[in-house]
Amino acid sequence: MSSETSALPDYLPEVSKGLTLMPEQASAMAGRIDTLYIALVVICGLLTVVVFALIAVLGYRYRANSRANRESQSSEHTHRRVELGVLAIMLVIFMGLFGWASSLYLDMFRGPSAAMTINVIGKQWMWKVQHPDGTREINTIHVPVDETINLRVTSQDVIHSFYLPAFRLKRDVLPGSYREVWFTADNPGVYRLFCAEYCGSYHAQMRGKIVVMEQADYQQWLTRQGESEAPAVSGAQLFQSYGCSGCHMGKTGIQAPSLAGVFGRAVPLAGGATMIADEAYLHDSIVQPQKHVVAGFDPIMPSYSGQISEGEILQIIAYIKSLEPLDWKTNPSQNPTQGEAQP
Amino acid sequence: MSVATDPRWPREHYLSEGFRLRDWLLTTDHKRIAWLYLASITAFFFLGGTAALLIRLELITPPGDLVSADTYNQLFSLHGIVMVWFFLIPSIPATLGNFLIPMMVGARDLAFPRLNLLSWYIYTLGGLFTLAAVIGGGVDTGWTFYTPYSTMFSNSAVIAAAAGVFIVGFSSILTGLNFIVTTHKMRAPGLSWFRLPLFVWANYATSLIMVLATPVLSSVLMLIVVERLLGIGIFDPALGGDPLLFQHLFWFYSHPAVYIMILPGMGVVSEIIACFSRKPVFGYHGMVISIMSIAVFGFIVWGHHMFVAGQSIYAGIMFSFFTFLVALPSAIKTFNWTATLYKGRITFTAPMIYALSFVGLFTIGGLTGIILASIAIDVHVHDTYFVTAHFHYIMVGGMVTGYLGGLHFWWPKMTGRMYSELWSKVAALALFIGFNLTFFPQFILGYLGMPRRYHEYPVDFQVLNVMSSLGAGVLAIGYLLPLFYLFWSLRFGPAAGGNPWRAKGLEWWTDSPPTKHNFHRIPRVTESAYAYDPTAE
Amino acid sequence: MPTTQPLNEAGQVAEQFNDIDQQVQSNLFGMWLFLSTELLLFGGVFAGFIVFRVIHGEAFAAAAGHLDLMLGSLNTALLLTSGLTMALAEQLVNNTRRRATLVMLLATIALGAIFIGIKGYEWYHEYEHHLMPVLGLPFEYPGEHPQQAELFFNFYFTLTGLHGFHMLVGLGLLSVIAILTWRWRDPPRIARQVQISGLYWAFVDVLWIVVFSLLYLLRS
Amino acid sequence: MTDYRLYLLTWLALLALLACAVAATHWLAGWLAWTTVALCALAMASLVIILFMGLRHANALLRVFGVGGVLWLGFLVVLTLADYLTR
Repeated sequence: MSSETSALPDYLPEVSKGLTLMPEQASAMAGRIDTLYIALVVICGLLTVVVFALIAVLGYRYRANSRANRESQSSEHTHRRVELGVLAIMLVIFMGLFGWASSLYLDMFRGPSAAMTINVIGKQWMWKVQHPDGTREINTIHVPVDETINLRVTSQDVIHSFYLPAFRLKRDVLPGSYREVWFTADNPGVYRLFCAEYCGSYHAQMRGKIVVMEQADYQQWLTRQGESEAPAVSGAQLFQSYGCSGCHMGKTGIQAPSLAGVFGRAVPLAGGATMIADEAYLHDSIVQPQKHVVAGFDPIMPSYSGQISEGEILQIIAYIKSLEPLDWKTNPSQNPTQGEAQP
Repeated sequence: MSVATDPRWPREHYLSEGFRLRDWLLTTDHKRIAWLYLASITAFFFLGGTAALLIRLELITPPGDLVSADTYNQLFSLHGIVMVWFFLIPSIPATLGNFLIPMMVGARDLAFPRLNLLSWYIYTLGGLFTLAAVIGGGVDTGWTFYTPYSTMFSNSAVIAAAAGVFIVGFSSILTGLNFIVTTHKMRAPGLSWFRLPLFVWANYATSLIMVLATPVLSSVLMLIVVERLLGIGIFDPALGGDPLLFQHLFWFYSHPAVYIMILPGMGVVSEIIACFSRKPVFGYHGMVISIMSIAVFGFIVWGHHMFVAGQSIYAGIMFSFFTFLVALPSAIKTFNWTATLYKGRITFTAPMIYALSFVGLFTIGGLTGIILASIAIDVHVHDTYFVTAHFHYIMVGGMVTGYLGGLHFWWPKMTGRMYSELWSKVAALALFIGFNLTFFPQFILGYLGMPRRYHEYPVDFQVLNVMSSLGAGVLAIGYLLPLFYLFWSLRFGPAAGGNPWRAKGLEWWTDSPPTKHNFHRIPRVTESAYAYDPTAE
Repeated sequence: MPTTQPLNEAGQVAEQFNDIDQQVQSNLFGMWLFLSTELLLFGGVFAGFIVFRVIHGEAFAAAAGHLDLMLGSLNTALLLTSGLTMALAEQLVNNTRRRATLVMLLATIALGAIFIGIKGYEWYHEYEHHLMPVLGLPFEYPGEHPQQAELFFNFYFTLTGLHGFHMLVGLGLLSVIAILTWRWRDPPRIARQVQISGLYWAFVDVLWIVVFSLLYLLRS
Repeated sequence: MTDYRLYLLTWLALLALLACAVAATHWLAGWLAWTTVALCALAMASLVIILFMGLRHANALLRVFGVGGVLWLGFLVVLTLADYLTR
């Protein structure tokens, strides 16, 4: 990306100039966060006013040349009692806020089950987006309104942070691991996407938008974009072109574990432990094959680290997820690329 | 007026001990070393401040049109690195602390005077490394040096910058060590722990943090340098390393470091408010307990910098809980300062205005810290200008204001001269107004979602950014003014005499400027700190 | 500190102190404080190692198996012995036995030097077996999990390197002390210096015990 | 002085503990080996600190700061691990 200094990139949503105090809300969670925020602002504002007022009033009343009564100064003992009183009040307020904020936080992380999962990859300095049906976008995410959307975010280089202010949602994106983010947009419109974690020269240009559409519009948009392949389909092609099929489908005679139906199952490992084959496991097995070797197999698989992009890994994982347990065993001649696309 | 004939001007004092350069550069007198530090941190402060002004100038307009993106990134990195490690961390301890702690405990010098001088040289060496990094390409990692950006993507000036910070870390370790030993071993007869001024307590607590936290920063910076230089990395995700481990180790130092910065300011403010209210500090014991518990509990809250970084949600909630707890002693302290005014006899001198500004700004900074500790909200405002505003309220609104207040309060003691009463009040007010104008709009910006470290931004954020930049101009005046009238006072200020504020505390028992060994006779302490009487006079 | 009493009469007191006792106590306290910072300096790396030892348990255990336990144990024994000789030197100098002190100091230095030598041999050995991922040298790990093993060896070289650096500083310090002992001016002062540097030396021992246990011994 | 003999005994104990720890890695496995190694390391470190470094003669202040350093290291390790173990 070039450092355009004259004009801002055109993918930014339209905004009004002028002074605003609160950001727009576009999800149910945004409303709940704002309620807590306003409560906090009121409490903190009151406490600040109390402190400033005390300073002003006491400063005026007990100014050096005033005749205010200064007799009967309080004792250490009184001080301690007053302090304990203040401590108790603050403790109650703070613990209340802690409980409120924490339960909200848990709700933000443990979302309802999602209608669809969209893959998002951050790299210097853009957001690459892959929809479940294979549609790809850069710096823009189209989603339907009122549906729970799950985003699987990762990074290809440094730490980025996926930030949707209108949804009050932010998650740091680390290389080498997947993060799940969910939201339910409840208001059609165009909202901002920022990178919030400093990531190098053009950090400030790593922006995009999220377009929330009515269901019908979304379907229309999808069909217009429909030409491109589903990730599972392109994943199947990658599976062949990277030579994975050679060993994992038993064509070359090298023994490698079958991957059909492996997703979500417990896999016995060489050390005697077992692991659930989730996305992280599959990702690791591609870039760090020696990390978790399946019991009964030699650790001979080469690492694909550096040769394969995070986007391609996601497609291969989508393909592996799409495989039925019997896809290969019953009919090895069948073309595996016909594996069903993920719903 | 000629001070030579003024009876309040001592015939012999530490400033008259020798005027050659080597008398300064090879001195082991804690008072002269304090001046060495004062000169160096002032230079660094204005260096960092210039970077800040350029940042604010850039942000007047939404597009990045004043400087290039890379220059902007180097500017805020320079601002952060210089301000945090070369100004805020040493500021009060190395200048006022160095000058006053031996006098406040009634000693002739710190326990290890040569170590004290050495730590200034280490500081200077570290500063040179960092400046070399700036000249040799500029560092663009931000002051946090987050991996893998710093280890694998940024330019190699990172090595020099990290080495500079590594080196300056040892300076603060040695200073802290010196203060702790001095406070433990060198108190004057009769000066029990609970008769110590809160300034000494605050610096003692600060020193504990310096000694216990700084080495972890050293080790993590060493790991960065080793990763860049030798290629043996432990943060590289491709090897199964974890960039988050860096953040854990980094914040294990850098969160307590916030308390290194603010605790001495709290100590200064306690001295000033007590003196100009002519009253003992409200709840002395409570203040001591608060200081010490901030120092200890400050060590177990670092995870609140990583709420959205990908640490486990349970660890996040645990760190949020501890963060709420560590806010309690700060709340007590704020309350106690305010309560000290009650039934006092208050004069609004410049130091007092600074101190009361500190209390106000620290309150706002602290309470917005509560908003940030509320973990669900932090998800939204983390890495936005809300955080920027919050920590500037603590570090600039709190710490720098406290530092300037202390400098004005003890300036007569350090130099033996008084400064302009009028101009100092103007400066203090300019600082309060300019500061709020600069940083209050940033809270709103942050909640609106403007991320930190942005070289350009959407147009609807402009109004608030312009307000902020205007405030920065006022603030700059507030910082430049003291430079002029304090310098002026060095030559033309009237002699102050031993105790111009009629303050309590051992440092006021001796001449201004003090003699080489501080006291003509080691004092014997018979009363508690702050034995002021508001009913008198 | 029962050993300081006989020293009082001869020692010089620095100007900031009231008496020699205050000075001795302050120096001692300062050294202990410095040692706690040393602990935390290593502590950052220890913490990192422990985290990865937990999350990559198997790989790290296997990688530890590629270190030479025999040489490591021998080195530990040497260092413990040098701790003994240093402690004896402290006792002897307090009893103003110059020659014996000197012998013990030299023994300590010799043991430390042998330690460094063996450590160097180990490093060379690892270099020959391509287990030294420094400066882009080839890393050819014969077992499973080569990436995590590389991480382990990164820790290994960082920790042993950092410890080795402390050993070298200690050896330099002891050499100076040995020369001072050989000259034998102001024995009470020398006694204090031996005590302070003895603290440092013993602490480097302690750090090695932790380094050795973490790196060499957790191999299952 | 009897300290000479005490130091010799300490040294012998240290070597015995070292042998014990090395033996544990040979003959034991899993948690048993881990605990043995940890306990031996702890014992060795304590012996060196208490006897060779003279903590037994030291006043309360030194002991507090000696323990403090270890405690702070504990904060660092335990709270960092708390994150990794609950992810």
